[in-house]
Amino acid sequence: MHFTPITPYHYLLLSAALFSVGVIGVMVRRNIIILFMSIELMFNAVNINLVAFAALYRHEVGQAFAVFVIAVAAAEAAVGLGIILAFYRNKETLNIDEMNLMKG
Amino acid sequence: MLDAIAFYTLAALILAFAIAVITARNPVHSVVFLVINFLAVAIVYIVLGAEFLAMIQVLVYAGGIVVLYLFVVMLVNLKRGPEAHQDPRRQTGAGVGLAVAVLAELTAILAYTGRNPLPAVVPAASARGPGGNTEQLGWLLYTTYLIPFEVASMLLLVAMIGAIVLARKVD
Amino acid sequence: MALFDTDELVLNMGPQHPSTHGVLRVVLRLDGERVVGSDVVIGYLHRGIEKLCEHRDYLQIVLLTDRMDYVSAATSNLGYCETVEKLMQIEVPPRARYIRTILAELQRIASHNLWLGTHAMDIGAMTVFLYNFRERELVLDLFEDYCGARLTYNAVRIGGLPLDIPAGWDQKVRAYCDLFESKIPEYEELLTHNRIWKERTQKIGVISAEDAIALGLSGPLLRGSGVPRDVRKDEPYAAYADFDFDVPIGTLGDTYDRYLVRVEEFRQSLRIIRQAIDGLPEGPILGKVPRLIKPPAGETYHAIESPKGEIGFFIASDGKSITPYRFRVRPPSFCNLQALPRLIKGHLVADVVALIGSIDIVVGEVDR
Amino acid sequence: MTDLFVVPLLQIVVVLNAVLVAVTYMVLLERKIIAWVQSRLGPMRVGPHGILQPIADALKLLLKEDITPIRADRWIFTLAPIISLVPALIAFAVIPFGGEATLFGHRVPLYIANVNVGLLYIVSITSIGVYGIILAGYSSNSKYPLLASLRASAQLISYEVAVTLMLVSVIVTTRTLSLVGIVEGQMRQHIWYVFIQPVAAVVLFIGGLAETNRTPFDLAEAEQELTGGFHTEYSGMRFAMFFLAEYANMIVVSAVMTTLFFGGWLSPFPNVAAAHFLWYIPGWIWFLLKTFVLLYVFIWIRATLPRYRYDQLMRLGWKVLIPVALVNLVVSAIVRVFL
Repeated sequence: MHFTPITPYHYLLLSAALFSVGVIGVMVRRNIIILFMSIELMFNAVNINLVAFAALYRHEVGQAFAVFVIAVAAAEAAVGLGIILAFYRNKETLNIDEMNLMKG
Repeated sequence: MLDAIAFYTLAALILAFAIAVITARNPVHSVVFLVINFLAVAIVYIVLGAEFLAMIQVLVYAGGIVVLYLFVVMLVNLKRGPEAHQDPRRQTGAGVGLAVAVLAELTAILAYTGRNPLPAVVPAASARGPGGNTEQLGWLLYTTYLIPFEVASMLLLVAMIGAIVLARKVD
Repeated sequence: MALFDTDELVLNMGPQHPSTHGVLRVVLRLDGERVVGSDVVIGYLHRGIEKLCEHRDYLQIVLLTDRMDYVSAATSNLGYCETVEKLMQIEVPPRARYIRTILAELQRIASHNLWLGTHAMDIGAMTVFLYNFRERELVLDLFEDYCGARLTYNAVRIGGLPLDIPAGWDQKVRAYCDLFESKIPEYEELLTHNRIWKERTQKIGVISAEDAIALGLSGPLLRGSGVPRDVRKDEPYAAYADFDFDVPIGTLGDTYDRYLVRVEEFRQSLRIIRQAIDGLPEGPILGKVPRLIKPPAGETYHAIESPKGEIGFFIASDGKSITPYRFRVRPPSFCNLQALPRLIKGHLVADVVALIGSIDIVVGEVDR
Repeated sequence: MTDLFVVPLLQIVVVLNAVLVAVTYMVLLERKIIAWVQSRLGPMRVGPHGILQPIADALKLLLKEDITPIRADRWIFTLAPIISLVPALIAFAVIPFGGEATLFGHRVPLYIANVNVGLLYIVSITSIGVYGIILAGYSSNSKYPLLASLRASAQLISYEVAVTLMLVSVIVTTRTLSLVGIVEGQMRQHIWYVFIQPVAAVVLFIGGLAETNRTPFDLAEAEQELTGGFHTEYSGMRFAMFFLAEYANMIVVSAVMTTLFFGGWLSPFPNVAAAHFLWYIPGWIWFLLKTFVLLYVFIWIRATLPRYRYDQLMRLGWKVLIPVALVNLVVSAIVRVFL
């Protein structure tokens, strides 16, 4: 059996597909926790991208960026989940469509 | 050939579990799929020669952030069942459309820039000798990117304080 | 723990739970793991002993008292018999009184052994449990030598004792005292200065002296809060008036103080037993008791210090029948258990277990 | 091909089997040692001095009815024990049991993989194991396991930070993340790292106790409080998997401690001429011996200490261990740069 050699493009495509799945998740689901998880998926897509480029150019700068992405994701998760808890405590729901307190 | 098998298996796993994450009815199941997804992504990193990042992915993402998710899911799941799945305001069509658009756009860019073939990905072991690239990554983070690194640490501190303030019960 | 604040959780602890010491049931309302309210549900071991006693003659009742606080049967026997003696004004010969004292104090040690073992086990110190059961076994052996039973002794008779001590028993008791005295430091080494033990027990379940009195607590719980009330000292019965002993009291009234009080009571009990063995008088073991026990009309209440607190018996006799007209027990476990909701409020689930242990209940006595 | 596939495969088979047997005998050993501490005999009936007790236990657990509570989340309920056992077993991949040995003319390394991020690998893999506990608690649909899994999560975030920080200061000393490299470093410097990083050794051991849910940190399975905690609803083989995971984790922690601080497979006193006869004992025996001593300490602690309350564990983690780890890190860094 013959395979074409795996180039960084393959990884970039994988990353694009993963990103799209994340986008679908954000658009379709209304459960705010699932939304956050979809965003994490997109972060991961970005990271695969960065690491693939790092492998392509034989330089660790891509990986350094991925570290920053992970740090930002951690911060996002902490604050986001804090917001979710505060929201849940007030409204007893996780549906994002009911997050309309600031609607004019 | 080994790298091809590895890639296609991992890609299938990653996408399958990503789809499982966004389709699962029970958020706890979503979280479990997310963990498996992250583990598969970590293996991708190893294949790409980023062992340190792979370990950070498992330690921080799978072992830390997702535990937080699980924690919150369990807390808010105590009284109510899983979120109702048939939601009139689901934007399935728009979502899939947008996602397809994103995918098409990215693929187009790839196809456009990728007309000149690139070299195959170098297997992990030969990328940077037996020592791995952890040291180089460290040098990079603490010299060239020292300021962003410090900014990231400030961000984490601020996020920590913010999370504490947000989650605290308002009496 | 702000994250836990979203819901109130009702947790049903017991009646089947490893640390409710039998079939006690505590319904906890939790905020995270913090107890915001609790209901104590009893009655799973209710056998109607008080009512049963009103249909038995006075001698048969001794057997039933065995089955109330089944880990310190001898003190229940003693309390009941002394009440009947008080009602009938029977004089108990000194030898019987001395032996009764020895039995009661041995029983106190055995009961405290069981308490310390299970209490430590509840907090996670497994070894203390087995050490205590090892030493409790020796007491049970002594009782077996004396009356043939190991748990429900039926060891006291109205007016005296059913049996004299067997030959050489006093020597065995002496040897036991020496052995046990050397074992107390083993428990203390494992617990008294152990940081984790202190953190788990100090300032947990504090109850002030006023509150303790108001709640009607007795025994080590009351003394742990700093009230030097001990029936043995205040209203001496059996032969306690003849002996020298101290009443240990605590300062703060927390779980640790109650622990210290009970450990000190080990030593005081040994002191009493030694004095009693040394000064054991010769003479009969049974006083002048009528063939048919039929107390005159009247009622009386008499309390003694059981290992768990003040156990009191109220007996009303109509003077005609050979059964009590009314029989009522003031069980220390039951009265002390009243403090539980108060003690555990605001503490964590882990402390609930420690506090149930620190009250030292026997559900057989709570429910009767 | 032989070196790439056959040898590692054989190593994996040998290590996995050895670990599983070791785990079952750990249980017997623990029961025996605790029994001796408590002046009892322990298991005596199955075989002489209870030697065959692990086999009887395994049989019993296999034959027991495997109950799934009716309202449980069946899928996760089954997955949880697997999640907790697998990380415990794959962590053995990077543990160096010895240097190299000659076997049938082959030079075979006594470790499955020498990964350059070995230490991080162990930390991250074991951090996955906590999912088993949390998911078990969630999926049982029962209150005691739920409380236990909340405790486990709180416990995880309290000690993991301190442990990881402490590992950083250990890495400052070792200058490598590879476990084989760490042992070789101790060989070159002729000193066990426990003498260079004593504070780290103590803190990591405490963290290891918390990691493996052992007394005094067995909050998540406190029998007296939570009636068994996260595995309350488990029975039969699924319960056995949690059990295996706990003991396999104990062995992992002891093995990592041995590697980091006690010279791994090296024989003690390399520079004392009188002790040269110790060299004739193969390295893996030394490794197992040191690991065994640490395991004994685990058991000894279990027999001695009461249990912490979970808020006390968190206080210990945040207010004691993390500051200590930070100070230790700063001191290690200063020593490393200026000395």
